[in-house]
Formats: sequence, C-alpha cells, structure tokens
Amino acid sequence: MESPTPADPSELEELYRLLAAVRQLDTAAVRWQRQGIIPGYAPLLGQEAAQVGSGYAVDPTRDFLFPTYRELGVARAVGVDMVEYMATHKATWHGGLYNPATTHFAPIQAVVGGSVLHAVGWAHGQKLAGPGEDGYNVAVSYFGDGASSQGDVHEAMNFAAVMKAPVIFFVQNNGWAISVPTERQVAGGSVAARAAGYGMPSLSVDGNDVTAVLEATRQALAHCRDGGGPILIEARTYRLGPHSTSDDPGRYRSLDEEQAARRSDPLAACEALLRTRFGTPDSFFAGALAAGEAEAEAVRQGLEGLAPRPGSEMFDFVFQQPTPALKAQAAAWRTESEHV
Amino acid sequence: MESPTPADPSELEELYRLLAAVRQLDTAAVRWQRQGIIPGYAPLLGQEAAQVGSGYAVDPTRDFLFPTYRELGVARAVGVDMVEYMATHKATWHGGLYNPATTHFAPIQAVVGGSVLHAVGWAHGQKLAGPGEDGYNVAVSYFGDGASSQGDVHEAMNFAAVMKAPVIFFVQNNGWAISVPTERQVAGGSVAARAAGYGMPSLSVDGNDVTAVLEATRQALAHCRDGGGPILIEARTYRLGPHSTSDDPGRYRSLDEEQAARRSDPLAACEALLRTRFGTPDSFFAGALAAGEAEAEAVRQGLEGLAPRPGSEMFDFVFQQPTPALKAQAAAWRTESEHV
Amino acid sequence: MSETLSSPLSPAAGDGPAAPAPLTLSMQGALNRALGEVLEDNPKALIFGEDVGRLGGVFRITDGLQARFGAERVFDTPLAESGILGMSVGLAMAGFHPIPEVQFDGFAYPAVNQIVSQIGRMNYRSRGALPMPVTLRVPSFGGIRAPELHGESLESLFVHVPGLKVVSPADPHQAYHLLRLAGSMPDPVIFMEPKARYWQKGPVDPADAGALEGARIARPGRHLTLIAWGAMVARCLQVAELAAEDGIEVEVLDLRWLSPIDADGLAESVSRTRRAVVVHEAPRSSGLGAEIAALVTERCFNTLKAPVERVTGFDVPYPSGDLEDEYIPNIDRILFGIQRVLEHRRG
Amino acid sequence: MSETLSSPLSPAAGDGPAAPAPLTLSMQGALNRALGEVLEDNPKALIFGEDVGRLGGVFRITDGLQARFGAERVFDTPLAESGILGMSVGLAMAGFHPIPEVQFDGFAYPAVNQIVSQIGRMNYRSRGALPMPVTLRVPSFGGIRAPELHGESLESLFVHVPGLKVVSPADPHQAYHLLRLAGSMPDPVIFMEPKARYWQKGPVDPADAGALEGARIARPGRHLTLIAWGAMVARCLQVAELAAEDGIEVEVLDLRWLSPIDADGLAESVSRTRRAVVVHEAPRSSGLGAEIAALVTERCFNTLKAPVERVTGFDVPYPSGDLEDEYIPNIDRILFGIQRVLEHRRG
Ligand SMILES: Cc1ncc(C[n+]2csc(CCOP(=O)(O)OP(=O)(O)O)c2C)c(N)n1
Ligand SMILES: Cc1ncc(C[n+]2csc(CCOP(=O)(O)OP(=O)(O)O)c2C)c(N)n1
Ligand SMILES: [Mg+2]
Ligand SMILES: [Mg+2]
Repeated sequence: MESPTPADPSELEELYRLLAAVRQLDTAAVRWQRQGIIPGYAPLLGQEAAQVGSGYAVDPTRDFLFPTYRELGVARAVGVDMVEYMATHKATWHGGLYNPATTHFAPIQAVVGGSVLHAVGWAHGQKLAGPGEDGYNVAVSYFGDGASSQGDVHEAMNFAAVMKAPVIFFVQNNGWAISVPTERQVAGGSVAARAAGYGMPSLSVDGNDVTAVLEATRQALAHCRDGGGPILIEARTYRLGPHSTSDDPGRYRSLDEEQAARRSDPLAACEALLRTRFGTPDSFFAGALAAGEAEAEAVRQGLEGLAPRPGSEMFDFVFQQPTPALKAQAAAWRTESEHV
Repeated sequence: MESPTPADPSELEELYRLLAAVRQLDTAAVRWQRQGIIPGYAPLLGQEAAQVGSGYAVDPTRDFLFPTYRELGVARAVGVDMVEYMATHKATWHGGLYNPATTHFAPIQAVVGGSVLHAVGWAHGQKLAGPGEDGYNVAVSYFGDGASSQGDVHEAMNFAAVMKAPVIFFVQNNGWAISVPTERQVAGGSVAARAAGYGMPSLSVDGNDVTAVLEATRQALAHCRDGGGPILIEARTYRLGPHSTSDDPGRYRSLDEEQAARRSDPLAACEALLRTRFGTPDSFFAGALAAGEAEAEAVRQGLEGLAPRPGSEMFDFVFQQPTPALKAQAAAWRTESEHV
Repeated sequence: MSETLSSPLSPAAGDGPAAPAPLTLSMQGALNRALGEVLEDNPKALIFGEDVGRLGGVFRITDGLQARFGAERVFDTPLAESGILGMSVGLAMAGFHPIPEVQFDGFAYPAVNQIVSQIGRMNYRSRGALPMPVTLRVPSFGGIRAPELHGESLESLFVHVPGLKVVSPADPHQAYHLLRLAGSMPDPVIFMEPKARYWQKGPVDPADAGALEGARIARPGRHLTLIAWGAMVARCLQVAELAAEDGIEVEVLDLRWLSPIDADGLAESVSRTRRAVVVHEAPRSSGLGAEIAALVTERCFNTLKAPVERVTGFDVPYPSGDLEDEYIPNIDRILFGIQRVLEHRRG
Repeated sequence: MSETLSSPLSPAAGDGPAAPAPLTLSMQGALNRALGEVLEDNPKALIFGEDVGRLGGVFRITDGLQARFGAERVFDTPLAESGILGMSVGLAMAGFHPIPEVQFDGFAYPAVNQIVSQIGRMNYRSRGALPMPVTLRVPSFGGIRAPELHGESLESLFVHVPGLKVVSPADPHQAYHLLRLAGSMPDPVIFMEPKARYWQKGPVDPADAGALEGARIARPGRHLTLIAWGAMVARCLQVAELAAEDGIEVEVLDLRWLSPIDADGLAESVSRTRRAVVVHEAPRSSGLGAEIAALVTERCFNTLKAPVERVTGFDVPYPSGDLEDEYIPNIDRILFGIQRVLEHRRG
C-alpha cells in the first residue's frame, strides 16, 4: 500500500506526539529494568508506527483490542493508563491492572497466539448482536510473525472467514521471533499471503510509516464494519531492540543488520514528512519528545509507588462465586503467612 | 489436472481389480457391522479411486503412509493384511494388528489431524538421513476436509515448507465432515488454495478418476524425491455412505444430493475407460468383482476367528521398559480378573 | 389442609403455575430438555461445537435445538477444538454464555491450552472484569466399545486446574438439574457426561431438584462408603445390592461435584462408616481417587479402620472394546476392594 | 595396595581410561554437558525447539551445541509446540531419538494432545513396533518472577498419562546423570528442570552416578519424612536444618522419578519415621501430593502416627512475581505442616 499524504498537519502532529510519547515510555521502561524498578520488559523500539498507526484508527469505545506482551504503543494510543499497563511488567499482576472491560483492551497476553481466537469469538459476538448504525464493532487481534506458526492462529483465521466475523488480524512482522528470523519461521515469507487461502483479503503495509498503517487500518475497519468479514494486515517492521530485557541479540544477528534497520526509524520518517509537507518547526518535535519524557517520568513515579497487591487477591479473583474449599485455603494462608 | 490415458491396459486393469476389491471389502464391512461381527466401521464408498490411485503410486518398501480411520482402500493398495487392518474396527486393538514398522503404514489414527505432524517428522528424518540413489523417501499424510481446520495441520504444513521435508499432504475432500459440508468448514472453499500461502505447490485433482489420482501422486512423489519439499494434493470426491455405521446422513443432506454424487462412481468411471479405450470385456469386470467378493469372504472368516487379545497385553505394550508399578498392577489384574 | 402439607405436584396446591409432573427420561433426553430450558431462560446462551446443529450432536444431546432456537444460537463450527474453546472466551467477553460441546473426551486434549491458560484464568487475570461463564459439555468416560480416544476420563486433569469447576451427573434427574444449574453459573464449568448412561431411563422431577450442592448419598449404609461419580455410580449401586446379600451395608456416595470436592460430605459419611473405597475409570496414578483418599484420610484419620482403597483403571491407555471390561472397574474388582478394606487389621 | 582400595579418582588406579575428576557446575552447566554427551554417544539423538540453536535456548541449556554438532542435529523450529512434539513422533518413527525442548512449562499446554494422545500411546498402539524414545525437556516450576504461564507445575498432569515417564532433578549432579539416563531410554521421558535452580552451583561427579532409580534420601532423619522434588528439595533441606535446631530430625526424600513413583522407597522411609509431609508448588487439589499421600497411607497405614500432610501451592493460578512467595510453599508453611504432623494425636 502507498502512504497517503494528509491534507492538514493536525492529525499527523497528533500521531507524532503519540509516537514520541511511546518512544519515551518504551526506552524509559528499558532503563527502569536496568535500574531494578521493574524485573523485565519487552521493548517495542522500531515498532512505534505499526502500533500507534493502528491503535489510533480504532474506536475503543466500541471496538475491542487483543494485545500480546509488546503492545505498549497500542495501549497508549487507545488511552490505557500507563501505570496500570506497566503493572504487569512490574510483576504486580499478570495481565496488568487496567480494567479490560472498560478500556476494551484485553489483558496482556503471555501465550504466543493465545488471544487470536478470543478476538474471533468477540467479533462473532458482534455479528450475533447485529450491526449498529455505523456497522459492526470490530475486534483487532495483534500478533507477530512467530505467532503465525501457531495452530490457534490458523483455526482463528478459518473460523473468522467461515463465519464472516468482523475481525482485523494485525500482524507485526518485526523480522524476528526471539532468535528465529522470519525466513525460518514463516514458510512462503509473508503472513499476508496466507489470507488468500481463507478467501480473506489482506493488506501488506510499510509498518514504519505511521500514515500508511493508519490508512490501512481505516480501510480494514471499514471493510469489517460493512460486514465484509475478516481481513489481515501485515505491517512490515523491525524489532530494533532485544526480544526482552533478558535477551542478547548479539548471539543471533549482526550489528550491521541492526544498523541498517535503524535507517527506517518510524519517528524520523514521520518527522521528515511533517517537515517537508508542512514545514513543521524544530520546536514542535522537541516539545513532543519533552512531553513524552515528562509523561514517562510520571509513570516511573506511579510505578515506584505501586505497592504489591495483597496476597488475599490470589484467592479473591479465581471465581465469580468463590468455593468453600478456596475460602478455607485463603483462611489457612492468612494464618500461616500473614500470621493473623 | 487432466486425466491422462494410459498406453496399455495392464496397469489400468490392476487398478480396477484393486478398486473392485476395495469396493467389496468396504461394502462387506458395513454388512458385518449390521450382522454384529464388528461394532462399527467408517465406509469409504465413493472414495475408492482417491485411495487406490494414491496408494498404488507409493512404494511402501521405502515411503511411509499415515492414514486416518477411513483408509482401508490405501491399506489394501499397499498390501496391508485386511484382517489385521479390520481388527481395529472389530475393537480388538486400537490402531489395528498389522505391524506399522514393516508395512510402512502407520497405525490407524482416531484423532482428526493427529498424524499429519508425524508424517512431517518422518519426512524430516529422511531429509536428515539424506537422499538415496533415487532421491528421498517420501511420507504421505492422508486427511480430510474437516481435518484441514485443525491447528496441527497448519503447523505441519508450515514446518514441512520451512524445512523442505519430502511429504505429500493428500487431502480427500469428500464434501463432508460428519454433518458439516465443506463450505461451512473450509474457508475459501479449497484446501489446495492454502498451499500457496506456504510457498508450497499443490495439485487439485478429480478424486473419482483413478488414473488422474495416480498421475498426480506420481508427480508429487517425483517432486518430493527430487528435494523439492512438500506438496499438497486435494482429491475432490464424495463420501457416498454415512460417516460411520452409527451415522444418519438423512439428518443433514438430501437424497437428491447423494443420488447426484452417485453418478460419478469411481468404479464405473474406471470401467468406462477400460471399455472405451481397450474394449475390456464384461468377464473381466465380473471376475474382478467376484475376486473381491471372495477376498471379502475370506476376511470375514478371518475376523470371525479373531479372538480377543489377552488382557495382559494392556500392560505389556505400554513401555519398552516396563515399570515395577505396572508389573504390580498387571499382577493384581491377573489375580482379580483372571482369578489366577 | 395446610399449605405446607399440600403436594407440590398437585396442580391445585398454592396459586403458582402448575408444577410439571415427574417424567421418565433417558439421560440424553434429560440433558436435551435442560439445554432447551437454559436457552429459553437466557437469550445470551449459545450452543456450538462439531455437528451440534443440524445433526443434533453425535449423541443427539442437542437434538432439535437448532430448529427451535435458530442457527445463530445453536451452530456448527469448523472441526477444531482449540478454536471452539478459544472462541468461547471471546464470546464470553462479549457478554454471551457459551455452552460449547467437545464431541468426545479425548478431543478435549487439543483444547487444553485454551481451557487451562485462558478459560480458567481470564476472570483472575482481569481481576473479575471478564467473567468466563463457559459451560463445556464433554461426553466422557468409557464403556461403549468406541474407537481410540473416545473413552477418556479427564477429571483429574480438570480438577487440578485453578479456575474451573467440574461436575458429573450419574442419572437423568441429576443430569437435568445439574446442567440447568451449570448453564446458569457465572464461572467455567466442565460438565462431564457419562456417555455409557445416555440411553438409560430414569425418573426426572423438573419441579424438585433437591439439593444440588456437594455430594449426594445415593444409597445409605453403615459399614463402608463407596465413592464414585458418573457411570461408576450405577455400578456401585449394583455392588451395594450384592454386598447387602452378605449383610454388608454399603453407603454409596455420588460425588457429583469433582471440583470443588465436597470434603465435608465425604468426611461426614466416612466418619460414620469408618471405611471407604473410591472407584473411578481413569488410570490410578494421580487419578482423582488419590485426592479423595488424601482428603478423607486428612479428615477421618483417627476414625478410619483401614486405608482408603482405590479401585480404578490401570496405568495403561484406555484399551479397545474387547478389553474394556478388563480395564474399567468391574463388580468383582470393587468387591475385592471392599473385602480388603473390611479385612484390614490395625497392626 | 589392593585394587579395591585404590581411589577411583586416581589416574593410576586400574588400567581403564582416566576417570574424570568431580566438577563444580551450575545445573545449567550440568544439563548442557549431559546433552553434549548424549549427542556424542548417540548419532541419532537430535535437539530441537524454539531458540535452542544459535541462541542456545533462553536458559542457555543448549549453549554451544549447534556450533559443536551442526544445525542438522541441533535446530530451531517454528514457534509451535504441538508441531515440535508431533514432529518428534515422526522422527522417532524414523529411528531418531528426539530431545525436544518446550521453552517454558506453560507452553506445554498447546502440545498436550500430541504428548498424551500420540507420544504416550504410540508404543502401545503399535504393539511395541514404534517405540517413542522422546526426551522432552521442560523448564518447570516457579520462583523466578517470570511472566504469566512461565511458572507452572505440570507433573500431576504428566504422571496421570499412561505411557510417560517423568523425572525431575534437584541438583547439578542429579541433573547431569538423570538427563544422561533419560536421553538413552527407549520410552518417552518428561524431564522437568527446576528453572529456579539453573544457576545454583554444586558438585557433579561424572564418574560416579550413584543409583539413579527411584527416590533418593537427600538427608537422613528419624522423626519425619519430608518428600519433595525439583526446586522444593533445596527448600526442604533448609527446613530440615532449621528443624534440627529444635531437635527434630527430618529425613528429606528427593522423589526424583515422579512416574513411576518409588512406592517402596517412600514406604521404607515413612515406615521408619512414621510421619510424612509432602511439599510441592503445584495447586493442592489433585496435585501429586495427593498420590503420594494415598500411596504412603496405603503402605504405612498401621504405622503412621498422623495423616500425611500436604504443603502445596493453592488452588489458584500461579501468581505474578510480587505474590509468588505467598504462593510457593515457604519455610514457615512447611514448618507449620511439620508441626501439625508432630502434634497430631490419635483420637
Ligand atoms: C505458546 C508460547 N510459546 C512460546 C513462548 C515463548 N515466547 C515468548 S515471545 C516468543 C517469540 C514471539 O515472536 P513473535 O510472535 O514474532 O512476536 P515478537 O516477540 O517478535 O513481538 C516466544 C517463543 C510463549 N510465550 N508462548
Ligand atoms: C480431534 C478430533 N475431533 C473430533 C473427532 C470426531 N470426528 C471423527 S471423524 C470427524 C469428521 C472428520 O471429517 P474429515 O476430516 O473431512 O474426514 P472424513 O470423515 O470426511 O473422512 C469428526 C468430527 C475426532 N475423531 N478427532
Ligand atoms: Mg516477531
Ligand atoms: Mg471429509
């Protein structure tokens, strides 16, 4: 897909501000891990445009997003509280502390490919409920090139296509699944190429171009809202950082490769577009980055203030209707561990 | 694919004899179930050409076949003992009594899609072992349109294509998975269309034309032997009988549909070809059918003589190296159930 | 005549609607009826799975429901169990009450990831924001001479998974009421149907469920408690009948809820009888019998006259039809177990 | 000097090859060494899984092995656990000895179908014609503040599956020898590595395995048997140390083989100590502790002074890092368990 050039700068500026905030939050999170504030983190460096561009297109008051463990950029774009989001990386609560029912952002998912079928199920639910005035609500399922190998992802695509469920399969092909490059992972070389086999349309897009991603996502949303069924977007991008803060990419890829990839930095691309098309001044970019830095600092403070959840919550949230057996275990835990 | 016309009748006559034997065995098995000789059976009526044509092409001294529960025709074509094969349907032993290591015909598989990955693993083993003088040994994985929905089948295709494993995915698209028609099962309408997404070639073939199936399978074998990696064949056919002897197709499809499908009977097609191309006389067909009938009768006798396996075999085959705990359980079983 | 004494079955009693008369139904019929009522009561309830629509399921448990409720509420899925269960998660997130079917026990294995990692955990993960009212029906256990992997007993696996509730009915009346209850619960319930009992008929009183929590004394007795669930309850009742001829009064406890287990009910019975035998089809090692033996021993150690005996399947794959009577606990083996417990002498 | 007295470590002793000296290794190092030797000994042995090749695995257990043995014998697969295990079946059928890795415990769930229905059953199904020498390595259990589903304890599930053997080492020496053994066995073995212990160092004597069958007395004692496996063994040894200060001599039994369980070894120990506590990380209900409690009680009923106590994880999903010390049995909770057993009075 071609990157369209927007008519006025306001939307592009907003996108840049989002990209800058995400860049600052993401790089700060890596720092926080080094500083011992959080035990681990999965950086999205290089994938900002894919995440911001798609997240920005979605309407979280009606659509529902299903992230992996690397979607801080999407979460930020749809307004999830960043301290509540980062709580999962602080090891406070698996999945995060934000409310997925109200944010329409599903809990952070640790199982690769684990939530793709959930998106299909939710989307089928919208189909059953019927379209609103402006068409169907849409599920957006995020996953990676590695995840595309999982059986669940195939089952999800086939179910969705058979049932014509309004779901966008949004693949960030970032070149790597930990140490395994896409060419050893995705037979045929492209996840988008799989779509045709299900009779499903697909869009392949430069994932480092935020306007291209935005435009593709808008097209896909329109397709789904209209009852056209599922659609797949493959955003080609690159994971510039390590897989996670405990990974060592030097073991499996060269600095040359990384350096080459750095040349297509999504922020730089957006900056260049703003400058050439609208003559946006230096001060705007400095301001956006500074705002992002300030935001990151506020999140750091929030995280440092985040107390461990009480142990009793281990028991409280297992069921809607707790069982006597679990209540007894909670009581035993209280006696032996809390000494009360 | 076009059906090629063979130059001399001998191969086609052999194929017809196989088709006739399979038809007789298969229809007899349904009878045996009604007579209480076997508790259940999954008829292949209508799929004889797909099974005989593919099985006939394979070299079971070097290749390896991975069946489902409906591959009597393949088993017969590669020389598996029919009593040992039917033993699974007599509830004597899950998987059959034949030796899969020597026949190169894997145990009958009750899990839909369960053995597709096994074929890929075996094929990868051939890749590791290196090609023989005449290229690689080939795995042939049989499965149905319904099975194509399983995650394992996707994982298998992707693994095979990434590793360039010499495996043929042989899909019998017989229109139905129990009560679910292909169009509600296979999004996009064709399993063969999936292959391109893995960068894998595929052949779509009239599964009721035994020479077409034979030719396609030979092409696929050549492709695999040459190191071309995996390939998919979709044989379009129709399950004329019920899903199994306990199924009632009247609940989900019309007699009209069945009758229409009956017009492309694989035996009739082969017979017509022999008659028009080679002027094969009535006596040949009658003889082939009679031979099949005699064979079925011999199998019936074999099955009726098949005694239950001793209960001790429950314990004997769990491990290569039995455990003390299991030996103790076997001893307890002997005391309490055999009263010895 | 005082109101409290009037028969609840008499249409004249009270001024509520006429109570339906007790019925005679097979378990298949009872389950089918319960599902129809669950769908009637809750417009958000959906039934789906392989062949549950037009065919009505290979066991006909959903027979007629698609015709009655439409193909949006009762529908066939493609053939993929992980897909069916994964889709249930999303439907629950969208406010539906999914009632998926897995066609046979052994085909729950491909769905274990979605069941364990997702269905059992989503309410917890989301801190209660995303409840998982998923009622998973699994035709379970052996005894019907079926092909391989059509006779599995998965209760030990399910019971060990946090966030799941597990129940198994023993007769049509229980089946009807337990399924109606499970189908209205806000938590995931694995509903294990003893397929060997689908066609056995029995009385069903739709108007009088009786208590549905915990275990149920299926037959009272003084000398020993025989603990079972699913298809083994009927067999244990036969055994109790035989034992009674020898003057041994066996109490048969139908566990019903496998998770959470009714530890109080178990302890109450065994503290009276002082002896227990647990019977199940699943392999012995790490089977649910172990948990029950441990629970009973923890609670009744000082009164127990003998260790809790386990009469179970062996640690072997569920065998082919010809051997299944050798594998499933039969009357002889249960009687041997009872004998061992009765003859145990404290050292 | 008589030959029998000569030190096995002295290169002069005997005329066999020089015995290697005892080493100090982390469990990671010990496992890595064992794998190298398994690959050297058996040209049919293959290592594969996610990131096990160039990266050497996320825990570096396969570090350097691809460089040493080539990318045909040590290779990365696409990201699909069912694929990895299903492929193992076919490789075994082709005469190889697959040693797949599942990257973390929780990602064995997607492979359960292939493990249970295929790997555990193929030898049986084929009547011994298709052995399944698959050594499945699973970094297991919790304790490292990892993300969700990276701290699961699946032993109860595996032990209940016919056709599988299950083992878990507690220290580097055990890890080295048990993996060498498992990697040479003709049956499927699930090898559960306690990831919390990967970086703890300890002595490894390559020349002297000691007995590798059954359980192992990690510390002898008279008053009570503490039964554990994996990472819990080290914790139990700490507890025994503390208890000794109060004059309580705790015997610590490292179970090692979870399937088959060494029932004789368990009974031998408990018949001496007359009291037992079993400790595990997995949830309590239907955990392996239940099987052990049942086994011990069956064998030692008349000598037991108290019911076998279970100190386990709770029936809740394995929690996030901040709460894992509340979930995993800690020293206090184990001491409470010991106290309960010691204070139990026969009624
Ligand atoms: C089912 C499962 N298997 C393995 C893992 C371990 N793991 C976590 S991330 C990852 C790689 C995922 O690659 P990809 O899908 O491309 O996403 P990316 O990390 O590149 O964003 C692996 C193997 C997991 N979390 N879940
Ligand atoms: C994993 C699994 N799920 C469900 C079943 C039950 N089942 C047996 S055959 C079948 C339909 C298979 O359809 P298809 O793959 O098209 O093969 P066909 O029966 O048409 O030959 C089903 C659902 C099974 N055996 N295994
Ligand atoms: Mg990736
Ligand atoms: Mg079919």
